[in-house]
Amino acid sequence: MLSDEETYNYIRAAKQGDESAKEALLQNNTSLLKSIVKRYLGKGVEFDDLFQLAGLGLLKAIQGFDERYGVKFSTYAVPMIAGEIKRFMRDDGSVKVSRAIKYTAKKMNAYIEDYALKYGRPPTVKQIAEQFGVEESEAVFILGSSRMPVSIYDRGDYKDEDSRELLEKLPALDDQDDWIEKLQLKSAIAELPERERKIIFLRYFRDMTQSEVAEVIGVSQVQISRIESRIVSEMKEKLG
Amino acid sequence: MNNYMKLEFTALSENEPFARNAVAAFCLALDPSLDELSDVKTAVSEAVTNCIVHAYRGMQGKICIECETEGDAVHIRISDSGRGIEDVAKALEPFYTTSEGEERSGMGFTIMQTFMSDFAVQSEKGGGTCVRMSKYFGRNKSSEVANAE
Amino acid sequence: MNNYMKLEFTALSENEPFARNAVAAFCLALDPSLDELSDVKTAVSEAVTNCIVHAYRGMQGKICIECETEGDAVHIRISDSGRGIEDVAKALEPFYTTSEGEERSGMGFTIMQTFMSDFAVQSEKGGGTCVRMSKYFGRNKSSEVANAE
Amino acid sequence: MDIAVKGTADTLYIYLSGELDEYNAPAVRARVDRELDAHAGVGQVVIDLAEVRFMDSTAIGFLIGRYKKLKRYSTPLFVRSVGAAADKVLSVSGIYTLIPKI
Ligand SMILES: Nc1ncnc2c1ncn2[C@@H]1O[C@H](COP(=O)(O)OP(=O)(O)OP(=O)(O)O)[C@@H](O)[C@H]1O
Ligand SMILES: Nc1ncnc2c1ncn2[C@@H]1O[C@H](COP(=O)(O)OP(=O)(O)OP(=O)(O)O)[C@@H](O)[C@H]1O
Ligand SMILES: [Mg+2]
Ligand SMILES: [Mg+2]
Repeated sequence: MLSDEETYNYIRAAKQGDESAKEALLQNNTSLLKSIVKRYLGKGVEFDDLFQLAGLGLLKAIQGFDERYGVKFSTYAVPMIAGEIKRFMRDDGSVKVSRAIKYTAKKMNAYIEDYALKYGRPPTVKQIAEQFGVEESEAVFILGSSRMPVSIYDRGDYKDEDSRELLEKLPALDDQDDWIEKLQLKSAIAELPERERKIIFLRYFRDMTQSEVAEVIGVSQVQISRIESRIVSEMKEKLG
Repeated sequence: MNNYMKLEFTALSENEPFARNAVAAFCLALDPSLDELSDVKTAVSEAVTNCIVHAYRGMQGKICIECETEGDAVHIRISDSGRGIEDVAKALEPFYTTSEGEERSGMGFTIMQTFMSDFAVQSEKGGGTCVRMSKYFGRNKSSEVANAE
Repeated sequence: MNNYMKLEFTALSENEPFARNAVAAFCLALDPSLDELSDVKTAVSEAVTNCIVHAYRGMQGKICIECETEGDAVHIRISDSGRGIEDVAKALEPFYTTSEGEERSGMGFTIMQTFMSDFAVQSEKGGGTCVRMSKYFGRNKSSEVANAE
Repeated sequence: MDIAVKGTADTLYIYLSGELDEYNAPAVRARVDRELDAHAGVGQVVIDLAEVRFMDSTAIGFLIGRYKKLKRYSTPLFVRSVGAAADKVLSVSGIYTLIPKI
């Protein structure tokens, strides 16, 4: 590795247009270039191409560096080199993440739908991640990102401003609906045969585990699990 | 080896999507299906929303989520140090809610129970609330139903 | 109001992407650009990798990440209770590494410093390590570089 | 969370997209209510959930709230294009008996 003084000498010469000084700086900073390139591998760009870009970044750093900054050349060069790579890997890094995520999420959801239509089941997270060249955890955060501000746009031109007044004159709502709602599930449970009602009651109102319920009822945990699944889906059907 | 994570954050509703996605991302190592992941996210969302809405009621506070993997299961513990629940049995009933006026339906706990494999709540008035839930991945429920029939 | 989160997890390399993406998700509220967020992810990844590789060297341990927002900034604190660093000044030098044989280049700290707006390390031999970093979003760094040219 | 509306003299369609949770609910509620008021007197209202990627019990509260609001004017409310995840949440609550799926 070059000493700081040697580096500065080469930089001065390189700025004057000394090609051999540039060459020497490139040669002596290979490990710097490699160590940055290493961090961008596996994202669809070949090592050689990344290395070339990194070299370009280094040359820019040589042009821009001034000893008076009071920092080491390598410290100054790292963001320039990384910047060169990043610029290549993305069209516009200044785009807001919120916008990019919204776009990607839309494409991911379309992919999930197409896949499910074709294969009868949704893809795995791994498949989604591979398809879009992101990490699995990144895919989860992209798919589940809802920080987008609320927006509204009109799909039609139907407007009826006059009726608003009428609305305000109508009587207030009574609370009748509340128990219509509550009744629904309660009556669904009440209709169950006794053993099933008991299972649901113990599981859902006494928060027992399936094994605990199994002990009370006197069957295996697996049976409880099966019975429970069936009741739940039957009730869903009834209520739906 | 079991994997473990603990996530603590300010009780703000804007953190709710972050929290459920973080739990989902933590579960990835168990190779969940999208459906299973969506179940976990829904249940976590219910529990976290309850902490924000009921435990702290707009006051400052922290929510803590602990997750641990064990075999093909993830165990999740979501706790607050808010006002606590006076009558837990009642709170677990479908449609029971103490916030009638706020368009709450009282279905949060029922959803957690239905969507997760195991579920339990511990709470005391004034002593905070702790919800424990587990999800066993890769055990296809619908095929079990088919077998049972 | 400042937002806050604390994430603690087992020092396993499989948790590294999870941790970095969780921090990124937490930062979303500050409306970062792709470049800014990628800088934060890279820096977090370097710090977490250091905890796994150097602080615990394959032994069991916990890593803790705290994040706090303040205006357009996020402050991040990544700490371990591993072996600590004997000579911090030396560790900060570009290309300094204690793991020559393992294809480490000794550029981790330099990357953290150059990718983040503020950076500091605190460590003591045997006493764990704590890296503090801040990123100010929406202040264009490349224009600073351009001005410097 | 995005909201779009399409009105005909007979039916008001409200398209929700994104995530219907506690974080998004207040804004969505305000926007949708504004549209319901603006289109008062319409024959029926259909909320389209095709683009809703996530919902929890907050959505049940939201839908029942809109149902009640419309009930005052005897305007029936329907939901349609309910995705699998949303369907699970809505079925558990038995909400379809009040707000049928079309
Ligand atoms: N973390 C908590 N702290 C204090 N009280 C709670 C907590 N979680 C639930 N509760 C109480 O239990 C009741 C039932 O909770 P549940 O989530 O089932 O319904 P909800 O939150 O009222 O309505 P929904 O979840 O449908 O919006 C709540 O109304 C509240 O009184
Ligand atoms: N959390 C830590 N605990 C103990 N020692 C550390 C820690 N972080 C860094 N170090 C020490 O500081 C040195 C420099 O760290 P740095 O991240 O810059 O380089 P590296 O990790 O060796 O290589 P690279 O990051 O390029 O793979 C390390 O080699 C190690 O000795
Ligand atoms: Mg609730
Ligand atoms: Mg390192």
